[in-house]
Amino acid sequence: MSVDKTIRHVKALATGIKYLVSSKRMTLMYPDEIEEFPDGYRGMIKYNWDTCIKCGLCAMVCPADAMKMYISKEESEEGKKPVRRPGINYARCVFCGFCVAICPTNSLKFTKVHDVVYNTLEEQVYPPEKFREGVPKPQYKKKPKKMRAILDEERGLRYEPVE
Amino acid sequence: MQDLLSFLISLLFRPCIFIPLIFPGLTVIFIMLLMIIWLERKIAAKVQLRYGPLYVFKPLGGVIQTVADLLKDLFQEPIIPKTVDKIAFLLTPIMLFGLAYLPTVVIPVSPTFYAFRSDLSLLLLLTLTTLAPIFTVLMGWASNNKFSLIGGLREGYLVISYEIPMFLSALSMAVLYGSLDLVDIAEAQKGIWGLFLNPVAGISMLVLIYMSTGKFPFEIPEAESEIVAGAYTEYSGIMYGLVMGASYVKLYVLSLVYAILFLGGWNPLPASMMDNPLLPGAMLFAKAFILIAIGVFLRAVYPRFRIDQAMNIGWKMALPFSILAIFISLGIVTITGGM
Amino acid sequence: MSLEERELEVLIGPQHPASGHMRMIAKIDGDIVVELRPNIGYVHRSVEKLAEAKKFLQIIPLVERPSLADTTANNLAYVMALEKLLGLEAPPRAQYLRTLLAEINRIHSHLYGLGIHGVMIGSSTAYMWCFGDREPFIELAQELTGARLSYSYIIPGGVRRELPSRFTEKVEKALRYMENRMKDYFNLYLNNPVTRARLEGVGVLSKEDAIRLGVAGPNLRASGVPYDVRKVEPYAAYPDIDFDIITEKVGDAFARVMVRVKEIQESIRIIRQVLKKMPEGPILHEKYIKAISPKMREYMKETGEVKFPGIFANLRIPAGEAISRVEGGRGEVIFHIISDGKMSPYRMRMVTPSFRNVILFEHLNRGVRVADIPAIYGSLDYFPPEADR
Amino acid sequence: MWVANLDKAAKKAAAWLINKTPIRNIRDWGIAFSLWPVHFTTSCCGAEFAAAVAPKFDAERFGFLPFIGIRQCNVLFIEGTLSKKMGEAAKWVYEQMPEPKFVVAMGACGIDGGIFWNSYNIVRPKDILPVSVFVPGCPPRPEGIAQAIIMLQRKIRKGELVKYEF
Amino acid sequence: MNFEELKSRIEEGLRELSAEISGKEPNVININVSRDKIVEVAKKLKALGFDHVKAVTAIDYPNERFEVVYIASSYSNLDLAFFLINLRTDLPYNDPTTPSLIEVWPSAFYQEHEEHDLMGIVFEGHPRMGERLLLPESYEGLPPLRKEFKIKTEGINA
Repeated sequence: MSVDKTIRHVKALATGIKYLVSSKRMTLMYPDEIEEFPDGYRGMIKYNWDTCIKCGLCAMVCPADAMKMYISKEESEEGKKPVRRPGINYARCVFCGFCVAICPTNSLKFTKVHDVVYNTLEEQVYPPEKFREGVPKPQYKKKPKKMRAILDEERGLRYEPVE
Repeated sequence: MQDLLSFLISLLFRPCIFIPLIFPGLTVIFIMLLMIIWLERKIAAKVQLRYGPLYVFKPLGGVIQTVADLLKDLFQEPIIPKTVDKIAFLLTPIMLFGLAYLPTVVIPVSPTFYAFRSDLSLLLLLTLTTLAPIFTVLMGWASNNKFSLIGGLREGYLVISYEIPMFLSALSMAVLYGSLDLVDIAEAQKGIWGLFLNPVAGISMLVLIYMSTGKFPFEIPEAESEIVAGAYTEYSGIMYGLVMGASYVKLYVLSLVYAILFLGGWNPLPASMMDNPLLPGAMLFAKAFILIAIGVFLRAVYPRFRIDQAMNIGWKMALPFSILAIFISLGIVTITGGM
Repeated sequence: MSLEERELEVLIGPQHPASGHMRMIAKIDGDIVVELRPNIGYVHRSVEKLAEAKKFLQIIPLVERPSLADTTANNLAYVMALEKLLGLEAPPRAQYLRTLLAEINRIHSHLYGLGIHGVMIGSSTAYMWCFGDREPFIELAQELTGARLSYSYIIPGGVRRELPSRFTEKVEKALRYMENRMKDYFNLYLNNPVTRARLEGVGVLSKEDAIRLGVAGPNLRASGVPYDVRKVEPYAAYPDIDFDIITEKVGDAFARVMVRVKEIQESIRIIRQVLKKMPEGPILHEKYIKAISPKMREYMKETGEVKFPGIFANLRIPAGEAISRVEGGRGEVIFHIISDGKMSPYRMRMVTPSFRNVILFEHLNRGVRVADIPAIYGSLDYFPPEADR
Repeated sequence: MWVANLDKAAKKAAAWLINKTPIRNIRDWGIAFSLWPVHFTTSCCGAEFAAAVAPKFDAERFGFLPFIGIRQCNVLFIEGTLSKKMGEAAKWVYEQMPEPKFVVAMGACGIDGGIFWNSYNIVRPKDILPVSVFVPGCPPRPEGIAQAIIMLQRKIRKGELVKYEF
Repeated sequence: MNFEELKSRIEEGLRELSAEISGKEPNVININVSRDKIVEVAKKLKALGFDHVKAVTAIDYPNERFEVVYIASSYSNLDLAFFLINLRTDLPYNDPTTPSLIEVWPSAFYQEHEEHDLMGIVFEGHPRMGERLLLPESYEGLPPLRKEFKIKTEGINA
């Protein structure tokens, strides 16, 4: 075994020990702390019923056919052309945000919710009436602390509570 | 009633029962297993900038994670594939665990507390530890799975490359102390530890212990990214728990042996404390535990060697070094006229 | 015993800790691999066919999905092909923002590759470190674009979002962190004698073979071919930027790893230059800005977020043919788009670097040991969904 | 004949014992905190799955340890699109896993095909496997995976998923 | 080397092979050739320094023809690397066979195999014709990239 190799073995072990004794953890304690995303984060989508002009651009631009125009039951009258409003299917949504970007009246908005899970396929479809009620709330055991990720020269990422 | 109870307790503290059942036997092995697997994950996690098991019992850092894993293993369906050789398949995990555990009966806890003392106890111990790999090879064959087969064969190849130098390194200490009795060897290290007298043997033995128990960088027979889990691929449930535990038990036993051969066993304790086996035992255990902890820490530092490289290390480095170690021992014996 | 009887056929994957989403059929003789055939197609999702049924803008998220860890390259290459057909060029600031994202993406894509390679030769720490250190860069990209991996940031004529406030400082911090960490990477992993023993001299690809087999990306440069699309056919802001093409001579697994490591350092240099030289101006082509309603233009100014003009929903591309290429993290991405003037492409051919590197599995894994298969696989930074598309 | 009956009786007794309250609670607690997913990446969501076990999100805190062999694992994560070729493999992997076992479908593609819903080469995981938790997103954030683990743990401890029948 | 220079050099090299050469600024040169001449043209191009194939595109014009495009370029000569040679050949619709170019350009190996798998074009001389690459072994029916192969679409209304 050459001297050079021995030195490199020692260096590797020393680096390992250095990290074993230092406390440079990067972990976000997820269910107790949640990350507050920067503005413009593309999470689940909020729908404003009143400002929507039912143009259908969002459904047209949706790459995954997740956004669809549903017949709005309260507004449609019999015999007349049905009124259609957008609804979303999170089972297909790819969170590209094209629908939000194209909406001419800003009736669709991003929220920062992105950690919802479902038990069944059906509850992931949000027709307009359900879409209006807002985004689903993720389940937490107790109220989590909101943290903001701060880039750090020494530790890469650290987290600071948001007031 | 009272008499019976005290009789039972006194029975329990008899060496021939205490040693196989309590320390270094089953009870301590069990606690050690639960601790060491958790510790392995925690140490790796710490080096890797994260926490490791935690939420299972948060106040103590998830220390009972292994208990949960054990429960899961216990209640998991033990699958016996149709194509396996049933008897060999079922027998091998038990044999593996049993043979890994068996050498503990030979290990003395203090100069006066041992289950078994013989002039040849070191030889007996080394022989018993070499038996386990045979069952790993058998396991690879019985599983009737290509990855298992390769894993078994790798173990087979490795055994012959680490066993001989390990024997030689261990025996060099026997040469040094002029005895094959573990109690004598430990007692002889009252002054200087074996490691400092013959560092060549000490270092090569340490490397070979990690090699024989499949610790990094020698985790070759069960190299997960190459051959899934090697010989253990087909095992599920509690049978997998057994085979996984066996390699840790082997590490534990070899670490105890190493502590006795090179780290002075229960020394340095004053002679007055030797009457009660508790303190010497704790001393021995602490030394072994440090060795185990180093072994599991290596996971965080090293990738794994290829089998030919490991065999090269066995044959081209460890073997010459261990032969050199014997000569060093002989030299010391010649100069000092026996320890 | 005849040779055939000695050979053992081992199926590695698709459920295997180191196979990823593919199967490798290896014929082994003892510990030596006689022949290895990749069996791909496990992640074939028909991107090329789906593109013919989707509108031009809808294809942007579609082409990103195959190479999820390196989405910007695909996004940029596709949009560049569209822009060639449309005959327009994005404004300079948008070009710089594209470059910025591409380089941030290159860093975390390379870290992804290094991490996967680490775990393939058994170093779980290398994996965890690389994946941990991806996070600051993902955090940056998320702040710039709004998503962790699938950015869909580049659109015809520009980009979707203005630089966030105080972004330069944050980038500088992440870059310094990465530079500091590199020393520990070398100490613990790259200079580790075990790593060296596993990688040096393994899977050597000669320069001639690399050229003959049409290999792409870092794997090509590791064999000593100084080919980089960023220099050969500069796009985005690369013409104004000073950087070197990283090459290694040996062409073994370790050289491929070192090319990635050095490219990370080079990307750090590029990012610093990009942020320094970032010009002022609009981030979307004026033709599209004009098509947006005045109210939304106000909103765009306030938030820095680009609203799409209504014509984007049914964007028509003039008939014609365009080929675009981009140097992504894993190598050269090529889009060959044939448009017949309708709302969807007539034919879209997407050639990803991983698909061009599949051929290396057969070529490099001859006569090596079983344990070298993951070492070689990892060093190629091969991402099966990208190859299968 | 006798042996067969004995066999059956023993199995019944075992089932009764395992399903008895204290044992059952301990059992469910153990399983809930020892979820070992199979190393089976079906598609590109594997990138985020890998990020979920990496330092920032560290799923190992929940006792979630990606493990090597199929025989030792109890969770199958469908990480994204399931192509037809991979679908066969997924079914096969699921059959090889020991009971009790759970399936989580991850990503829009794993639920309803996502952006690839009309591809000719995909299958929907819920058509071939008993999926118990769906994680939307493309790809889901690692937090989503953590939520899925928590949901799975909650379901297991409620006794909804683990059933021993002989 | 500039565009015109390269174009004239290629024209010179391929004079006897009745290839139609046209250019598209700044860096694309189209060479149309019949399928019986394609191997020779490829050999000539390789001799000129175009040493690898970046992409093989097959295009389906229903009931009319198939077109196979080899996009070749150079790694060994970095002056040429800027240029992309599109070597094109038309195949009749009822007989989509063409000689394989893997002898000249081994880099086309998997690309040709893929076009065979998904478009149903037969490359004569390729050792893996008839095997599947991306599609499952059990796949039967029309090659999916053909225009006749329709996939489901949904409108914007639910």
